Formats: sequence, structure tokens, C-alpha cells
Amino acid sequence: MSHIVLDEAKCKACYLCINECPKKLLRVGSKTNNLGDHLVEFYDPNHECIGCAMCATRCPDLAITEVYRG
Amino acid sequence: MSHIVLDEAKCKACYLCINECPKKLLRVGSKTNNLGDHLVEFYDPNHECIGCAMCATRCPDLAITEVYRG
Amino acid sequence: MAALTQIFKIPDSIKKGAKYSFCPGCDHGVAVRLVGEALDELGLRENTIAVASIGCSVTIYDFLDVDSLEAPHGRALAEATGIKRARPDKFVFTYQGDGDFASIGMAESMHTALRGEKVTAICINNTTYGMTGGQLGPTTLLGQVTTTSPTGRNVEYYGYPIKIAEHIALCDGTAYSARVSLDSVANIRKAKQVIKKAFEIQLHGLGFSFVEILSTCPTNWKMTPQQAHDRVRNQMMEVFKPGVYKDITADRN
Amino acid sequence: MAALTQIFKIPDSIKKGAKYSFCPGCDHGVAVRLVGEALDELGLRENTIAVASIGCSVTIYDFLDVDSLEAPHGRALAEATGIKRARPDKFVFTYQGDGDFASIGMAESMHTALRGEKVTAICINNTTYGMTGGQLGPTTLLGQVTTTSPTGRNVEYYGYPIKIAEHIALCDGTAYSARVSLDSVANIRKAKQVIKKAFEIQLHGLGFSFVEILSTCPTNWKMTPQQAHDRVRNQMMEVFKPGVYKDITADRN
Amino acid sequence: MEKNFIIAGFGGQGVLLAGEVLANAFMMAGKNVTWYPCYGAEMRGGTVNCEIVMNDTEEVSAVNKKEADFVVALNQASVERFVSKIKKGGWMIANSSLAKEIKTRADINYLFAPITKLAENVGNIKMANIMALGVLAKVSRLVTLESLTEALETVIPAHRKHLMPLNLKALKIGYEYDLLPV
Amino acid sequence: MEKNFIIAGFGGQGVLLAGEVLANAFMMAGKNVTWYPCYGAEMRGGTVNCEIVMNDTEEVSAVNKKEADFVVALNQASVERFVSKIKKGGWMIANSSLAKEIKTRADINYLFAPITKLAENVGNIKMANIMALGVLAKVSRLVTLESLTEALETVIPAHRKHLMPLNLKALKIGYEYDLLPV
Amino acid sequence: MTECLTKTGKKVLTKGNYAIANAAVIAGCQCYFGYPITPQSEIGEFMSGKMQELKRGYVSAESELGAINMVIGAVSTGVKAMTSSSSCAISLMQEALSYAATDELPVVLVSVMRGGPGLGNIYPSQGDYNQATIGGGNGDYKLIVLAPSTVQECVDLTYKAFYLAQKYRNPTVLLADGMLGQMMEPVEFGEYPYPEIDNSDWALTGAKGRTSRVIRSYGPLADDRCVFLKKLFEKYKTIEENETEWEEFNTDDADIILVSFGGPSRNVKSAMKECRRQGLKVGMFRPVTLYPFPSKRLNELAGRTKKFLVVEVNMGQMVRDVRLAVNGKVPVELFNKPVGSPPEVDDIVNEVKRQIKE
Amino acid sequence: MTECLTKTGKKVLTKGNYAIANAAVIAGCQCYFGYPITPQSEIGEFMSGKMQELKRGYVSAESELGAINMVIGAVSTGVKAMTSSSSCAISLMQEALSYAATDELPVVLVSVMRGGPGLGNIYPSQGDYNQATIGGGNGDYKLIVLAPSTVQECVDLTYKAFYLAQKYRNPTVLLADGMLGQMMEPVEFGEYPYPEIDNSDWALTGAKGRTSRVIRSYGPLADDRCVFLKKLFEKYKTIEENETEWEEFNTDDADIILVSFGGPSRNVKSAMKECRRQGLKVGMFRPVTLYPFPSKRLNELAGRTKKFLVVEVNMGQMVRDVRLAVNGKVPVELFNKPVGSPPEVDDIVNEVKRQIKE
Ligand SMILES: Cc1ncc(C[n+]2csc(CCOP(=O)(O)OP(=O)(O)O)c2C)c(N)n1
Ligand SMILES: Cc1ncc(C[n+]2csc(CCOP(=O)(O)OP(=O)(O)O)c2C)c(N)n1
Ligand code: SF4
Ligand code: SF4
Ligand code: SF4
Ligand code: SF4
Ligand code: SF4
Ligand code: SF4
Ligand SMILES: [Mg+2]
Ligand SMILES: [Mg+2]
Repeated sequence: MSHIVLDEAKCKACYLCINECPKKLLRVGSKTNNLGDHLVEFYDPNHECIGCAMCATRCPDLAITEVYRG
Repeated sequence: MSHIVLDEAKCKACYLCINECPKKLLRVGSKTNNLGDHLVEFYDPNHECIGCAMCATRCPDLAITEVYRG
Repeated sequence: MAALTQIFKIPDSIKKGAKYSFCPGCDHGVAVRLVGEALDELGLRENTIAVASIGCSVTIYDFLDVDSLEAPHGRALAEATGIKRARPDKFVFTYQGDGDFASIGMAESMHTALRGEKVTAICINNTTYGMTGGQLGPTTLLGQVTTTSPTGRNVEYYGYPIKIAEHIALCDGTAYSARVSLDSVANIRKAKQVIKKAFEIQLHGLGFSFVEILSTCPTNWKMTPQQAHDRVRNQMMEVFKPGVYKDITADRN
Repeated sequence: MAALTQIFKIPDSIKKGAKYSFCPGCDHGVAVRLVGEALDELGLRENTIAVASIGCSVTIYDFLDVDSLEAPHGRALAEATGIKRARPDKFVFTYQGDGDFASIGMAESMHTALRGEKVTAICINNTTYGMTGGQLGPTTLLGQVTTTSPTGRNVEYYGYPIKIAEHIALCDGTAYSARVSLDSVANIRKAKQVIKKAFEIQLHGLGFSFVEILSTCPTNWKMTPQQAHDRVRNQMMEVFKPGVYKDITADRN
Repeated sequence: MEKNFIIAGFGGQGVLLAGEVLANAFMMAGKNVTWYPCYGAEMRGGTVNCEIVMNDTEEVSAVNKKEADFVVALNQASVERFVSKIKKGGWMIANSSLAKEIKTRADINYLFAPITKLAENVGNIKMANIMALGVLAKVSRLVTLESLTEALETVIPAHRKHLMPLNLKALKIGYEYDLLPV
Repeated sequence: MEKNFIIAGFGGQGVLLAGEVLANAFMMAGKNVTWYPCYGAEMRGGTVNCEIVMNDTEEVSAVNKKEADFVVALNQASVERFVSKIKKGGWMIANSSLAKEIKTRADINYLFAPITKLAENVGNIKMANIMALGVLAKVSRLVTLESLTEALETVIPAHRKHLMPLNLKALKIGYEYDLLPV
Repeated sequence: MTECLTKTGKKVLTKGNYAIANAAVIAGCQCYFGYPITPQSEIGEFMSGKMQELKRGYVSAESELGAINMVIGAVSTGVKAMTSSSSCAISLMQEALSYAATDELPVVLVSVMRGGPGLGNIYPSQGDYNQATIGGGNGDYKLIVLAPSTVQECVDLTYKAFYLAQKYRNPTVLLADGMLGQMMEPVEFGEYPYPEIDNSDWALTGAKGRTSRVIRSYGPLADDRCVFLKKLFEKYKTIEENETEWEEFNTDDADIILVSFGGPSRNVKSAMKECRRQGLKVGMFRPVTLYPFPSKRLNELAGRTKKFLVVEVNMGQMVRDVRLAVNGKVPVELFNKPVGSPPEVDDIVNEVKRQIKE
Repeated sequence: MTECLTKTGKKVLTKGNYAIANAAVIAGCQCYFGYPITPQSEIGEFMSGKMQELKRGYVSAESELGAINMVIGAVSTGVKAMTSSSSCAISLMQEALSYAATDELPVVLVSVMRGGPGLGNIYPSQGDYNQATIGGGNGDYKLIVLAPSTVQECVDLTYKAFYLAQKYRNPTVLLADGMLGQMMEPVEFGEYPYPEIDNSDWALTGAKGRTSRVIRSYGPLADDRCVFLKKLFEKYKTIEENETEWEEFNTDDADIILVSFGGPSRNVKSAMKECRRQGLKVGMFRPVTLYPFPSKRLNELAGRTKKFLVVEVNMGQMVRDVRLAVNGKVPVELFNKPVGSPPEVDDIVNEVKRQIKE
């Protein structure tokens, strides 16, 4: 099952990944970082992720650390 | 009568002018400068100078100070 | 359950657990990762000496897991030259900002290219001096507002931006000169190939190799990261056209 | 007896009775005279500030009868920029060696061109650092023997010579960039026209204007002045092709 | 008399601006004043703070003082960092929306106010810094709302002038916040 | 014992080289020696000179000395410039081909030799410098022809080695020149 | 912040960097050339807008080498011009400063010190005292060096820097530090308080109706150069006699005199007062001109006091000048902090007490 | 002149510049980077041929900024490397030297002083004493500075410069002047007399089988930087304790001690001897290391002698260090010549007599 691994400690809430995902599986989450910004979360209840790594390629902060396809 | 004015005090005996004159009116003279080099002299017994200023244009040391045509 | 293939990982050439100190959304982060990926793929990590420049680039030694030297502002390629001449067997590259490379470091950059020094330079063009707070730099676009061009870059006072990749291509010692953009995932992937190619050029000892990377500075542009990419696409890429400006291996390929 | 017309005189912009300190046969002398002639013809003497550079060029202030400033090695165009910005109504030009302009002064030169600074630079390219005794410089030809390339310029250690006029032409702020030679009387006369044109470009406020002059250094080339001109013709002009590389007025002419 | 203040929070909370407003207010009230930012390599996202030294006798004041009379801390990190720097009998004014209401010292006064939340109520979370100034004015009695208003007029740039009413509102709410120290 | 020498002439007469040969000769004879060129902004074509200080006791010698024991002057300008620097009882060895045979001092010894002319006779005017060394060797008795020959072998570069015989001839002619001081 | 601040008697709260820039504009600075570096970039930022607004000269230089040489070019024509920079970038200007001193050109340089050596950091520091006063340029020359300690003094000494530069045709440095550059205080700008100097007898303006002029540093003949240097040093002597400036407090009866310059002297002054409050006989001495250094006065004071304690934010630089001035009469001790904001007042007080006991 | 001179016991007559270059080659200098400037261009000329012949590194750099930074690059990898230059061009290296000192890199720089300030001229001079010893770079740091006085010492101290640079990981300057650079004397090269230093624990060589290394001068945190600077200055203290070197003659009973360094000290020594010949009790002191400066010894001598007379070819630079060392115990006077060959022996002798009478 394709999926990504997101390291919240590294996410800086730039939201670039959100626009990149062809399946719109990333969204602004409820957790905040110490600046008060809301972190991104991977929300894929229907297992739509295709493991294209668009999100990880775009993420400028190494926050999407792994992408699996299968 | 076309002719040139040569300032010996400035001539550094580079001899560039000699080759330039279409009439071959410049030649190595007998006077020497303080380096022992022989200065150039304007030798135009037959009034062949055409006032073309080739010599003066070539002279890198302002030693040919004037050229007259006529 | 089908077998999983790992499609993406943080390159080994990036320090474990590294957390960038770049601003949110800054493309410096992508560029550093791409360098790491290229080092990984060419197996260079343990044979590399990197030269960090003064600018937001300076902290790359905190992230890249390679031996690194910090050069004074503008002198990265001089130091890279020294390293390469001392250790011709090492893989040597610089990671510089546009200000570092093309303003204060212009003489060093041009002459390293002219000498055909067998090193690679990566230059992050974000049309400003990022680290010092967004002043007008050598690549600032005409009309661009910065802290030192409060009414926009006008020709009268500031002149024109420099097209770095074109100038480097003109130097006879340059083996490879290209410009890439990080505005889209497709272009990021292209950029990675170009960086890798530039590294290979060095590995083959062909001369100087150079990659200019069009990048963002959301903080100083006062834009969201997304807006910043739009600007790269719509404004920067118009003036700084991506492409390979020189590749002495082109015929052979 | 026919009336006499004066066909040639020492320009008024050259100090009365000036005697150069250049070596015998050195083309610096011709170049300085041509500058003087151009100043005369455009009536600029009393409105000019010249910037002398460090090199055999430094003594021009002893010969040219204009206000002059001596710049540190490589910084002539920075100082010219300062002068022009302070006194935009003055005519400002630099007279520099190739080492001064294109080696240590590369950053200043390129950026003055990029800024389109309304000044003119005259660069004497004699393929060596003349004043310091003939070392390898940025324009030294491949194979050329100098005191720091005792077995000739090889690419491995020294890289390639720079083609200055071409690089300057590539800068968007450059209005005019040309290369001339002093190897023959015909070319000297052409050179004068080019210098004058470059000066006019400045007078019209069109941007940066630049003239590279291929010149000799018989002393350090260890040649007679005549042999030196042959070398200019047969070797230098092959690599550094004379011509106008940029002229933004070309269409209008 | 000399009094000194530290205003601290995270980057983006406008603590430097708040300090500038306070310093201007003191100046307008005819006092000598120095505003000194803590700066350096604090990463974006770290805490930011500035020191304001008000003096109505001496013309030149020391800075980088060991102790402060008043600390305004807009987040927990700032409370932790500066609580030990408060003079005996001095004040910690803390933003309880982002800091815990815990008193670690008995020899100082605490005032906890849910500043961020109050600012949200006003309609703009960015007003927290100015609101904090209102609180400080009331607590310290060293600066008047009038001076602060005048200072705001000076400090807020032309293109932000439309936010003046909001700023004044925040100032007032802060000033009128129930001060009973907990 | 310390003796010092000035060799002077115009650029191109090879005075620096002559000095170098002399200094080498002293070294080969086991003496301490220092060769110090006058340099600076003398224009090409001006006079050039060097100072050689030979010392067989002290290891380190002063340079830029006020006085010299021997001056070798290859042209008139050099005679004029250095005649006043000769120690009482010292020697002026002058090239009478390019300098006037006039003695302006009574307290020094003069030797005028038509060195350039003699060199021309040998077939190479450039040999004047080495010839002058021959004269100096004879006059001073401080250096032998053997040492000078050995020194020449060292100093003359490989691609000029074919000129050795000519150099030696010049040296000898100088040495054998009729020394009777005029 | 690009509005030109008022010249009138009204006080405005402003940052040291803006105060300097604005004072320069009021002083009649016709050209600014600069390259950014923290903690002084605000100066160039202010200038970029203001100079264009006033149709004066502004260039975003390619480097500090470029900037300082542009200033040389501009001032050689007789106009007032300046650049500003910090630490590592000031290092790059040393050759040009040596030229400018030799050329006797009224260059004005604002040096806002940050933490060194190398790239260092952007914290305040006084690590470039030597660089400014002794100089890293080649050869023998002197720069006039003025050291403000308040934002108001940033204004006043900027005016003075332009004036002295012109008056003596000598490069002049306003030596501030990151602390002053970033600090805000109320200041009054007023008018430029000095007379304008007539440059018409030396400036390069085109040789109209007069013989042409040359400004050069090349001195090919050693003897001429000796004469020139002696003359140059005569000028320095005049500057030393006329322009040495300092402040002193409570030195009359002091057992120990604290010596400190620039921003950190504020804390030293507080410490001195605290000591007095505690009954200790402590005085304070603040050089305002670092060159010319108030050596003579310090030497006089050495006859009265028992000890000097130099407080610096560096590894001990001005202390050498104090020792040279005192010349062994009494001990000169150092209390330093390598880099950062000035030492806390209490720490200074404690050190004073320790020194008094010793 | 590009032949490598013999290493054996045989003496060869050679110019100071060639002696330095050849000694560097023997010392194992792997890379030379340089840009020409009189009076030291022979060093680069020699190196251009020799390094290529030996398949070592040589670059005709685009400028002195380039050259010194290339040296930094090279030495950061653990090899020996150097550049050489003079006066105005050394001014351009100040930023890099500050970096190199901070990075603790074994840079070797040969500075052959000429007449300053500005472009000046190519005559010998000692005008760059301050530049070398105090430094024009930003911040607090020290360069080790060695000053030869003979061509043989040019050789010996070149060896030592490479050794000390490596031993202490500190930039080291061989401070010669045009006089020594252009002078010829017989020298023996011998072998490089020092042990090789193991650099493997810090040099950048690619992170094979170990954690990666960083050489940097950026110290973003003020507190860390204070710690760093204190540690750095501990190193300097060690250098001061171990490496201070000087020569003294006839100081035991001297009424007046002449102090002089470098080439001109030759004439001072002759003058001292002449004074002794005339029955005057004159001694001489020659610092060989200018940093570390032999202050301690001078202070000791100050207890015995009545006066110091510092002789320099500049406007008075080392005299400050002598005064600091002597700290007022006895007068320290200056006899200087602004630029050029050293003062004539007689002139020094006369000055000594004048000083004795005073
Ligand atoms: C000699 C010197 N001048 C100036 C600076 C200040 N400075 C630090 S980074 C920087 C600009 C960096 O811009 P760029 O190279 O474009 O990199 P970016 O931060 O934009 O990635 C400047 C001017 C410095 N550290 N050293
Ligand atoms: C900073 C600095 N570096 C080096 C020098 C020495 N120097 C003087 S002239 C010169 C080279 C001049 O060459 P070029 O510019 O080509 O002029 P040319 O003499 O050939 O006409 C050099 C390297 C110097 N004066 N200043
Ligand atoms: S891998 Fe592709 S599909 Fe999956 S979350 Fe990332 S962008 Fe979306
Ligand atoms: S792109 Fe990366 S840093 Fe940005 S929001 Fe997504 S996961 Fe976070
Ligand atoms: S003017 Fe022409 S013809 Fe006359 S001498 Fe000169 S070159 Fe010859
Ligand atoms: S060209 Fe001029 S300098 Fe040369 S020989 Fe002729 S007249 Fe003399
Ligand atoms: S300042 Fe700009 S370039 Fe630097 S890290 Fe932030 S966004 Fe990136
Ligand atoms: S050295 Fe060369 S360039 Fe200089 S004056 Fe002599 S010949 Fe001309
Ligand atoms: Mg940038
Ligand atoms: Mg040249």
C-alpha cells in the first residue's frame, strides 16, 4: 500500500506539498509548531496514495522522509 | 614641401618608423642616445616625402612631432 | 499485500536527522537535498570536499555529511581551487548564493571557469542577498523591490541583472554550464539530472562545471512559498532561461 | 612653393614636451596618443577626469593633460564609477592594462558594464603583466612563455586566456564593446575611430563603452618592436579577433 | 528614577514593535529611553526580545541589564527564560494563552492574561503585542494610554494606518483587563 | 677584514651580473659576501649599480654603505655619481671609453681603461662588464682570476655557455691591462 | 524607514544605523556606495531610497572593495561621500584606505563592529579597534577614528566625521558597534553644525582654465617619499594637537579610573556611578577620538590615580594604547568580554572591587 | 633561475627571494598560489617552473584575494602550501588571514615589504610591521611573524615558518623586505630540519571511514564564541612561552641597547660594533619572532640598561612594542628612516652618541 512517512518535527508548515499531491492527500492539520503554525498531515483514508513522491520531491525541509509504492 | 619634424630628445631608437615610410626616408643615424643606441634621422635629399604621416602615426614616443604636406 | 518499493528516502549524504535552518518553504532545502542525492548516486560522499559560501548557503555543512570548508564571502571557488590543486583525486564542489558567486566573487568565479578548474559550482539564484535581509543583488530583476531598491530596480541607478550561466559558458575552461529551476516537481527532477551531469563532468576531468539554480526566498520576497514559485516561473524564468548553455560532451552523447 | 598643411601634430591633450617613460617601441605610447587625439577632437580635455590604473599605464597622468586619479590595482572602474556618480556631467574614462582590467579587477569591470555605468574603459591587452616584469596574465596566449610560464602556457596549470571584449559585450549595460589592434598604421587609424566612438557613446549617455587594444610589450616578450607587431598580427589577432562586438547605436547609424 | 522592561515572545509576535511603541511613549512623555534588541543568531522561530530602559534623570543608560523591573512574556519559552531576571518586587506579565499559569517565584508579582485569546476576540491575533502594552501601562503606571496612542501614531507606517483603530482597541482592552494579580 | 665595491653603469651594461660574478668569486674563495643591488624606480636607461661587501671575519655585513673601497664605473654618469663615495685611498676604476679621464679627487687612486673599446676588440661590446672585473682583480688583489673563472662557470646560464671562452678572454685582457695608474 | 528624519529641534526615536545615515544626508553626503552586511545594512537601505529621492548618488556596489573605491572616486572630485560596513568586510578595504590616506582624500567610512575574527557572528563587539586605529593597510598612515556611545552621538560624530575628513583631507572612520547600530534612542538632528570646506584648490573637476591635477599614491623615488611621509606625519601631529576628544567623570580624586569607549562605555559609566554610590573612589575616562588617542591626558591622570582598569568587548586592544599612554606610571589592568553585549554593570563593579583590593 | 638549488652542504650564492622559494620547496610545500608584485615576483617565478617540474600545485591566481584563499583551500586538506606578496597586496589578504587564524589553518605567507602607504614604491621598507603583527583583519587573532635579517635566515626561517604553522595550526608570516628579497648571499639549504606534523586528525580529506569534518569561522552564538576566543588565546600564550626568539649582543653592560629587526638590523649591528670600537657601551637586541615579541626579555634588560634606541625603516612601528615591553622603566627612543635602504652605519652611530649625551 503506497504511503509516505512524514516527520512532524521537521515540517515547517510551508504547505508546498499540499498543492503537489495529485490525490490531495496532504492537508493542514490541527497540530501546531512552536510558531503557532499548523503542521501538515497525510490523510489517506481511502488508500489513494500512488507513491509518486511528488510531495517528497517538493518538500524543502526533508519532512517527508520516505515514500513507498506498492 | 612635405616634411616631418623629428624631436631627437624623444626618439628611443625603436626604428618602427623606418619600415613604415613608403618612401624610406627614415634611417638609423649616427647620433646616439645615452643608452648608446643610434637615433633615427629623416633623410630626404630629393624631397620625396609625401606627408602621409605614416611615420608619425606609428611612432610610439611622440618623437615625430609634426608632419606637413604641401 | 503487495510488496512495497521505497521510492524516496533522505539521501545518505545528508546527516541523519538533519533539520535545516532555512526559512519555511525556502528552495535552498531542495537544492541541498538534490546535491545529496547526486553525491549518493555517484558514490562520492567519502571522497568529497565541499566548500560552503557565506549566505544562507553557509550552513550546508550542518546538513551535508561530507568534509566541508567555509570560504569567506565570494571566495568559495578560490578555496575550491586550492583544495583541488592540493588533492586532485578529491571531488570538490562549491555551494554558493548568487551574490557570493556573481557579485563579490565575480573575479574568482570567472577565473576558475577560465582556468578550467576541475571543480563544480552550484549557484543558488534567488535574485537577492537572502541572508542579510533581502537587498538588491547582481541578479535582482528589473523592477524588483528589495530593501535597497525600495521603488524597484531601475536601470539608471542599478543597471542590469547578470545572466550567470551564459557568462560562465563563454569561458573557454568551462566544460558544462546550465541553468535549472526548482519551481515544479518536474523541474526539480530535471535539476537533479543536471547536477549529476555537472558532477560527472568533474569526475571525468573535463574542466569546470556549473549549475545555476533558480530558487526562492519567500521571506525576503515577502511571498508565500507557493507565490514564490509562481514568481520563479512567471518572472525569473523569462529572464533567466533554463537550459544547458555549454556541454563539451554534447557531441559525444 | 606650395602652401603647407599640417597633417600631424601632438595632441593638445598631451602635456607639452611630455616624454614617455615607456620602453622603446612600446605601443602604450601610441594608445595614449590616440586617447589624446580623441579628447582633442571631441573637445573634452577640460571636462575630463581620467583614472589611471596600476601597470605600465600608471604614468599616463604624467603625459595626459587632464585631471587624473590613480586607482589601486584593479579598481579603476570602481573609482570611475564613484567619479561619474559624483559628477555626472564630467567625461570619465579609465586607462588600464589587461591584468588590471581582467584579472584582479574582473569583478569591478564586469559590474561596471552590467550597471551600464556611463564611463569608458580603455584596456591595453599586451598578454602579460608588463610592469612587474612579464608574468603570465589573464590574456597570455596558450603556449606563450612568460616568467611564470617558463615552458609556455599550458591548459592544465593555467587554463585559457580570456576574450575580454566578448565578455563585456555580453553584459546588458554595455553600449559599445570593441577590440582594435595597433599592429599597423591602418589599424592604428581604425583604433582611433573606435576610441572616439566609445567616447561619443559616453557623451550620449548610452551606457558603458569599452575598447580593448591589442598592444605590444617588446621588453617582456624579448622581441624587437617590429617582431612584436608581427606577433600581434600573427598570433594575438588570431585569438583575439578585432571587431565591434556590441554597438547599441548600430541600427541607428 | 530608572525602570527597565523586557518584552519577549516568538518571532512574529511583534515584540520588537511593541518595545518601539513603548520607547516612543516614554520619549513623548519627556523621558530618556533606550531600546535595545536582543539579536544575534537566534533562528527564525526562536524567541525574540528587547530591552527598554527608561530613565528620567540620567541621559545615558546601561543596557544588557542583569535584572528587569517588568517582563512581558508572550509565550512560555519567554516566561522560562526571563523569570529569573525580574527584580525582587518586579512584575512578570505573561500571556496565559501561550504560557502556563505557574508561579515559580514568590518575590515577584505575576499577572497572567490570555492576551492572544483576547486579541483573537478583537479579530486579529497580531494585536497581542499592543494589547500587552495596555496591560503593562496599567500595571506599571509608568506610561499613559495617551502617550502610547501618540507613539502608535508615530510607529505605525503609513500603509498600515488603517489598523490604528484596531490597535487602539487592543490597547484599551489590555489596559482595562481585570488586573487583580492572581 | 671588510672591503666593499660598487659596480655601476647604465642598464644593459651588465653591472648586476658582474657584481654577481664577483660575489660568487668571493664565496668560492671562502669569504662572506653580500651582493646588494640598487633598485627602485630608476627608469630604463638610467644608471644601475650594485654593492658588493666582502668580509672574511664577520658573517653579517651592513649594506648601503656610505663609502666604498672600490668603484667600477662603466660610464660617465656613474663616475660622477660615485666618485664622492670612495674611501680615502680607495680606487675609482673608470671606463674611459664612456667617461672622461678627469680626476676630481686627489685622495683616491684612479684607473682609466678604455674598457668598452677593448671589449669591442674582443668582438663583443657586452663583455665590458667582465673585462672590468679583470681590471678590478688586478687592482684590488682581493680576488684571483681562478675564482672569477669558477664564478663565471656558475653564473653563466646553460644556454649562454658558448660565450665562456669569450668571457675568459675578456677577463684576461682586463687583468693584463697596463695598470699603471695615470 | 526611508523617510528623511526631521532636522528641527524635535526628538525622534531612531536606530543608530538610521541616525548615522540620516545625519550623513543632512551633512551633505552626495554619494553613498555600499554592500550589505549585518549589523549595519540599514544604513545602505536607508540611503538607497533617500539618495535617489534627493537625486544624489547611490550604488549597490559589487563588493566592499568596489564600494570603498567608489567613495575614493567620488571624494576625489570634492564632494562628500561615504560607505559603511562591518568587520570582515572592513578587512577588504584596507588597501584602499591606505591609498586614500596617502592621497589625502576625505573618505568617510562607517564601521559597525560585529563579532570576529573570521566570519564570526553578528553580535556587538569592539574587536576592530586595532583595525581602525592602527590599520591593516600597508605602510605608515593614520585614519581619524571617532567612537560614539549613544545614538545621539552617532548623529553628532557623523557630522564631525564629514567635517574632519574634509578639514584635514584625511579618511575618517566612525567606529560604532552592532549595539549602537541596532539600538534606538531619541535624537535631535538639527543642522550640520560645521562650516563647509573649500575643496576647489585640489579637487578633480576637469582642468578647465587651470593646469591639470593628479591624485596619486605612487611615489617612485625613495627620497621624495621620505619627505612626503614626514609632511604627512606633521599633519597627523596637528590633528593630535587640535582634535583629541574625550570625556571624563570623577577623575579628580579617583583611586581607580575605568577606561572604556563606544557602546560598552555606557555600562562602565553606570558601574562607575554604582561604585561611587557604594563609596568607592572610582572615575571614568572615555576616549571619543580613538585616533588621535587622548594619551597626553591619560598620562596626566596617571600622576593622580593609582590604577586604570580598561573595559573592552574584545580580547584587549585599546588597553595597549592606554598602557603606552600611562607608560608604566601605574598599573593598567584589563577587564574584557570577548564578544557580545557589554558586560553587566554588576560584573564591572565586582571587578573594580577586586582590583581595588589587589 | 628555476633550478632547484642543492640541498647538500654546498654553499650557493642566491637572492633572498629565490632562497625563500627554494627553501619552501625543500620544506615540502605542495602548492604555491600567487600574483606578481615587485619586489618579490621572483618567488612566484621560481615556483611556477619548479612546482610543475615536481608535479606539485601551482596557480597564477587572478589576484591576491584569490591566492590567499587558494592557500586556505590547500592547507585545509593537510598539505603545506603558501603564497607570497608585498605591502599593498598584503592589505588585500586581511580578511582571509582573519578567517585562517580563526579556522586555525597552517597558512604560510611571505610578505616582502616595500615602500608604502598606498602604491608607494618598490624600495625596501619596514612599514608593514603593524600589518603583520597586529593585523588589519577583523577581530582578535594573532599571526606568527618571523623576520629574517640575512639570506641564510630567509632559508632557515622559511623552514621554521612551515613548521610553526603546522605545529600550532596558525597562519605564519615570513616578514622580509625588498632589501632581503633582492640581496644575494651564500646560503646552505640542507634538509628541512623539522619533524613532520600529523594532520590526520583535522584535515579535510573526504569523510572516508570517519565522521565528516567542518572547518568554519562562523560562530553564531556569542557565548560559544567567548569560549572559543579564550581557547584560541590560550594557544597564543603557549606560542609566546615556547617560540619567542631573539638575538642579543653586548647587552650585559650596555648603557644603551639598539633594537632593530630584519634587514636593517645588519646596519644596526655594524653600528653597535663601531660604537664599541669607539669605547661606547652599546648593545643590540634583534627580535627574530615579531609575534611572539620578546617583551619579557626586553623588560628584563630594561632593568639593566639606561635607554633603548629603536631603529626602523618606517615611521615608528616596532617602537610601540618595545615601549609596551619596557613599560616606562627607561626611555625608549626612535631613530627612523621613513623608507628605503637601511640608514647608513655612521648615521646610526651619530644618533647613538647624541642619545647617550642627552
Ligand atoms: C566580505 C563580506 N561582505 C558581506 C558580508 C555579509 N553577507 C553575508 S551573506 C551575504 C549575501 C548573501 O547573498 P547570496 O550569496 O545571494 O546568498 P543567499 O543568502 O541569497 O542564499 C552578505 C552580503 C559578509 N559576510 N562578508
Ligand atoms: C594589489 C596589487 N597587486 C599587485 C601589484 C603589482 N602590479 C603592479 S602592475 C601589475 C600588473 C600590470 O599588468 P597589466 O595590468 O596588464 O598592465 P601592463 O603593465 O601590462 O600594461 C601588478 C601585478 C600591485 N601594485 N598591487
Ligand atoms: S506520494 Fe504522491 S500520491 Fe502519495 S502523498 Fe505524496 S504526492 Fe500524494
Ligand atoms: S512541504 Fe514539507 S515542510 Fe512544507 S508543509 Fe509539506 S511536509 Fe511540511
Ligand atoms: S610623412 Fe610619410 S613619406 Fe614623409 S617621412 Fe613620414 S612616412 Fe615618410
Ligand atoms: S618610431 Fe619614433 S621613437 Fe621609434 S625610431 Fe622612429 S622616431 Fe624614434
Ligand atoms: S532568507 Fe531567503 S534564501 Fe535565506 S533561508 Fe530564508 S527564504 Fe531561504
Ligand atoms: S614593460 Fe612592456 S608594456 Fe611596460 S612599458 Fe615596457 S614594453 Fe611597454
Ligand atoms: Mg542570493
Ligand atoms: Mg598587460
